[in-house]
Amino acid sequence: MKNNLFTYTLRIADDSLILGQRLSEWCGHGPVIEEDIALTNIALDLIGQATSLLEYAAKVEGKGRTADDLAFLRFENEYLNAQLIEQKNGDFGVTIVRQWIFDTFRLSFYEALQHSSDSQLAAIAEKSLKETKYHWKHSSEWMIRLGDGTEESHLRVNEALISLWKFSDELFFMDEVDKELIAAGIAIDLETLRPAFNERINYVLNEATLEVPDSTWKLNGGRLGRHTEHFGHLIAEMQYMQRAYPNMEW
Amino acid sequence: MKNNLFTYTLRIADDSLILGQRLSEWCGHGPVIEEDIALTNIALDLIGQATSLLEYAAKVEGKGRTADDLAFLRFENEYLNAQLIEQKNGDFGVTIVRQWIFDTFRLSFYEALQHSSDSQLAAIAEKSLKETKYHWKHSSEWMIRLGDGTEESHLRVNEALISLWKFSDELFFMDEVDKELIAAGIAIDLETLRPAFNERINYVLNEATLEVPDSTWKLNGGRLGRHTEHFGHLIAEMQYMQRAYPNMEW
Amino acid sequence: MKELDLVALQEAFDRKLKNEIRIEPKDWMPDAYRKTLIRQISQHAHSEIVGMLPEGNWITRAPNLRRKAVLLAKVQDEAGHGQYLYSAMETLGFSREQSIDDLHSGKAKYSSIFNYPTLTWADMGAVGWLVDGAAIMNQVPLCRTSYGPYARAMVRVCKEESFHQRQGYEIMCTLMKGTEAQKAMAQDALNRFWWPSLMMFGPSDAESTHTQQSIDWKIKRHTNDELRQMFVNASVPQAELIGLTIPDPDLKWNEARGEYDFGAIDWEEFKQVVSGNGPCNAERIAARVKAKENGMWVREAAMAHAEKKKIKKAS
Amino acid sequence: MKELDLVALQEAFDRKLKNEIRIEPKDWMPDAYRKTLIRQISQHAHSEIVGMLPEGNWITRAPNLRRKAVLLAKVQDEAGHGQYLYSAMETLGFSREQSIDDLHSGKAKYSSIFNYPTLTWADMGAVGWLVDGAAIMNQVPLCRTSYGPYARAMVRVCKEESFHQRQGYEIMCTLMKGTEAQKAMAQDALNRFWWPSLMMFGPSDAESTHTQQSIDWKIKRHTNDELRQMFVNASVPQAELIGLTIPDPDLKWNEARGEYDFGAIDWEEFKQVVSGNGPCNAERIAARVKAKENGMWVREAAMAHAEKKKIKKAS
Repeated sequence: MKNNLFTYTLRIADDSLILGQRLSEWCGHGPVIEEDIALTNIALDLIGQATSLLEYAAKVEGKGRTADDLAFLRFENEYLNAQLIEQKNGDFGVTIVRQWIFDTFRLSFYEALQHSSDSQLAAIAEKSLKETKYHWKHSSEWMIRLGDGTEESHLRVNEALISLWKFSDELFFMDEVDKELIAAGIAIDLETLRPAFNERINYVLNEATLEVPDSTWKLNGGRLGRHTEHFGHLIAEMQYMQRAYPNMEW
Repeated sequence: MKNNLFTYTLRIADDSLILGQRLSEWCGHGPVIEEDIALTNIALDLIGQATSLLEYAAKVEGKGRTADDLAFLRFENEYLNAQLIEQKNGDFGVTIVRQWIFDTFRLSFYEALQHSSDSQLAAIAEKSLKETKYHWKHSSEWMIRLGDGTEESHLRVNEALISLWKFSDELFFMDEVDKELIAAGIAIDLETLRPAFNERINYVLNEATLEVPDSTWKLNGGRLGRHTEHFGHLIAEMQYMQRAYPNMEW
Repeated sequence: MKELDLVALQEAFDRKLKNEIRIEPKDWMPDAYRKTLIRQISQHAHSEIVGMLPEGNWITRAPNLRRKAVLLAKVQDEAGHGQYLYSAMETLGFSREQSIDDLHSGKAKYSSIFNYPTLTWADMGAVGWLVDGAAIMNQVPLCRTSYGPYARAMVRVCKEESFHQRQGYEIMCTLMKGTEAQKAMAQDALNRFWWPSLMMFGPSDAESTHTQQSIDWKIKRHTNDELRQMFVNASVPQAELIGLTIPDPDLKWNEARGEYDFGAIDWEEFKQVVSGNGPCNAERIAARVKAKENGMWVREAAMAHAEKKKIKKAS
Repeated sequence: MKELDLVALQEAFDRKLKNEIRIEPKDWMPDAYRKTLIRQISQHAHSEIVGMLPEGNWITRAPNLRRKAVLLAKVQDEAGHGQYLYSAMETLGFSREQSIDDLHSGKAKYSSIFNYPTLTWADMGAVGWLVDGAAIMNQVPLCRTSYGPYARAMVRVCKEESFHQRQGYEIMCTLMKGTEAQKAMAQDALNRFWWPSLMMFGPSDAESTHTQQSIDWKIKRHTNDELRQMFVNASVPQAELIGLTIPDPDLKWNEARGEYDFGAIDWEEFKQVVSGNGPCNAERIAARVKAKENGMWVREAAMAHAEKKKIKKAS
């Protein structure tokens, strides 16, 4: 159970960590100053969530690793974020679609997780839920603006939606790790989140004059440490300092 | 003198190493298959030169470091390539201008270095000169094609030339390291290479219907380990494997 | 053309095939033979070109100088193979330009293996060992294929690929002699690339629509399943030799057949990947389209300059 | 407007300045005063925005989670400062749009320090400590500047920047308590950022064209050289305290003056960097222009959508 809880917590943590990392790349390059502020703020929230979750994961593991060790010193295939999270920023439309799919999932997820029987996870979820509500509002508003904006913005955001939608199903991935924890009231049965997720997705897409893409072959692997080709490059950059200057205080 | 020879050899080696690294990024993304082949071939030659030079540098240093240690395990400010070399690939025009300025310099440089009193450097120079002649022919032909091609290609290559020319002077950088080695007949007094360099530059630019940009403030620092902002990202990627998996055989 | 002439031409063609005489570009050949060759050679050329991408992805991160040089040389060879194969295809009267457009539009295919990502350095080993290995298995018989230019291109390609295959296997050997992290990396790469490599031989004979005709024309010399079995037979002992485990619980030596039995292939995955839904299909094509678009001004400049030079020379 | 009115207005303006009463957007003010403020505030706003780039460059490589969060927060603050400052400038009747276009065309300036590259993690320390330190030295007096909206913006900016300055110094402290590699990294950052930081205060008083008028208008409260001296006096002991060496052989305590004497600044370098030839000028502007161009469709979409909503509401 301890191992499963460790893995479960890492999966949540890595979504926040890697998305925070991706959003950081926007700093100073946003379409308006207000978005530089907003995207940085979301990144900051996500890095904060990742920190709390990794601290807890480190404690659960009990092998003396720190949150920083977990964040910066794992191999590629030990990161357990969903593949959606690590996709490249692309244009602002791609970033928003990625964010919005994730925020929509996270909203339902934290709503449920705040009632977890694991008091640490429940507390982190409760705090993160407040942040996620803001993130979701922000990304949903942009979905609507871009979808129901100009012809160009509609085309761009629709293209982004088509290219990223195939990664959305992985957010609901569950395996043996979840099973036992669900039984213990710790983890969330993600299938129960689908109705709320779908409702929110449909609501926003409707406002945005967009449609859910035809579902095709679903991709997954991230939760088991199997990532996409971009991921190794992200890791090389993120880990650089800890790898090049090992065992130092910063 | 041993220290100076080490530094001198590293400066040459790092130009080859880092340019080889940059050209590798083109693999599979060139404008025609023939250029995928040509750019990869040049990268291969440069990595080969870097290997011979770093092996020699390691031997001169005599501290048990290998060529791979020198290539992959130095800190940012221990790499001594000129700043020109590390500039981003940009479009094909930028890559060609960067290559051509460097090839033109290298041609004169190896012509002289093959007569170095240091037999190792002389031998490496002699072998590299053959390769460099081909590289220079290739980049010069492209300078001419792009400069005297279409209006768009002329504009693009001219813009690339203007943005990179400020880095050209650093190729002639000399300091205390060179002084003693020049006296010993090992190093080349780079000032003596200027006439041949200028002549080749002017010849090609003339054919290409381009002009030497107005010389402005000259940038330098690379030979002392001071680089541009791109460089740290290049290093993070290049060093990733050796840093993440230290002390292993590959 | 008269009915009679056609019959005579067809007979001459069949006679050449029967006597193992190569068909050459200027020879008469049936339309369907020509079309099949165009499809197959261009698919093969595209595979070389798209195949540069997954390996190109690791050149900048190669772990030492020697490996970086070897990988550069390998990717360069692939570009070269693409080049000869497009030339061979052009002898059949189909342009490289058109063929590349068909690749970009999704009309033409390439080997589905390149739609899988390369995630670690060990993938450079697995790709060389298994993917080039499977390619050789497919291609060695093609050195005797009935169409001359294709057969000659394959002789050169096979020679280089067997070199690549050895290099790939050598990477795996080095990893398996290394640390636990390295061994795990090698095993993980095998786990990911084993099944896709088996899929490289195409659908099973029962499902394959082209095989029998291609064999009759001596374009192909073995069926998909025959080649796949040969590949399994060759690869399993190589894996065992260095301590790798083939990720197939049903794999076992069949004493009676003198061959390995192996588990069922997930043909649904194959179908999805071939039809565009693999992990990297969209990215691979996007990368090639971008290379073409970004190179447009360069190609235009080269043409404009060549034109100017021609005019100057003439005047 | 009658001559007499103008004289009366000027007298009222002068009286306010004399009595330290803030000038507000709707108040009459001399054209030259307005222009000077627009120039200064927009330059200041641009510096915040361009200043995001050198630090933004290290967020993805921050060495631990805490530092990553702190750096994100800092860069976010800078964007916020840019935002208030553009708003303060807009109260003077000059649009943010126009001002940003002037930045991109090179007509408007920004602090020359941001044309130096950030090459190591220690630069995040040096920039916070020295660059924000110098900024505060310049800006604290601006909290009492005569133009109301500017003064109020500065109060908030200064509060946050003194926090940034402490964080930067703390990075340096941590490095100087660390390994030899870390100490060398810190010293190297100081070596590269010391002189450019001194240049942040602008030309020496003898060369400065704007200073006296700005002081009379109570826009500025100290001359460039006064501020520079204050900065040296504050920074040298901070460096010494943690074992860093200021890269100035001429630096020494002057007992008589009760201040540090320091070496001559390389004004040629300053001139070159200000006029566009610094190591990163072209890149910084290119990055901002690219952000604007890439964001064009986003801004257009937002406007189009707002328009649609308005129409819907009205109907």
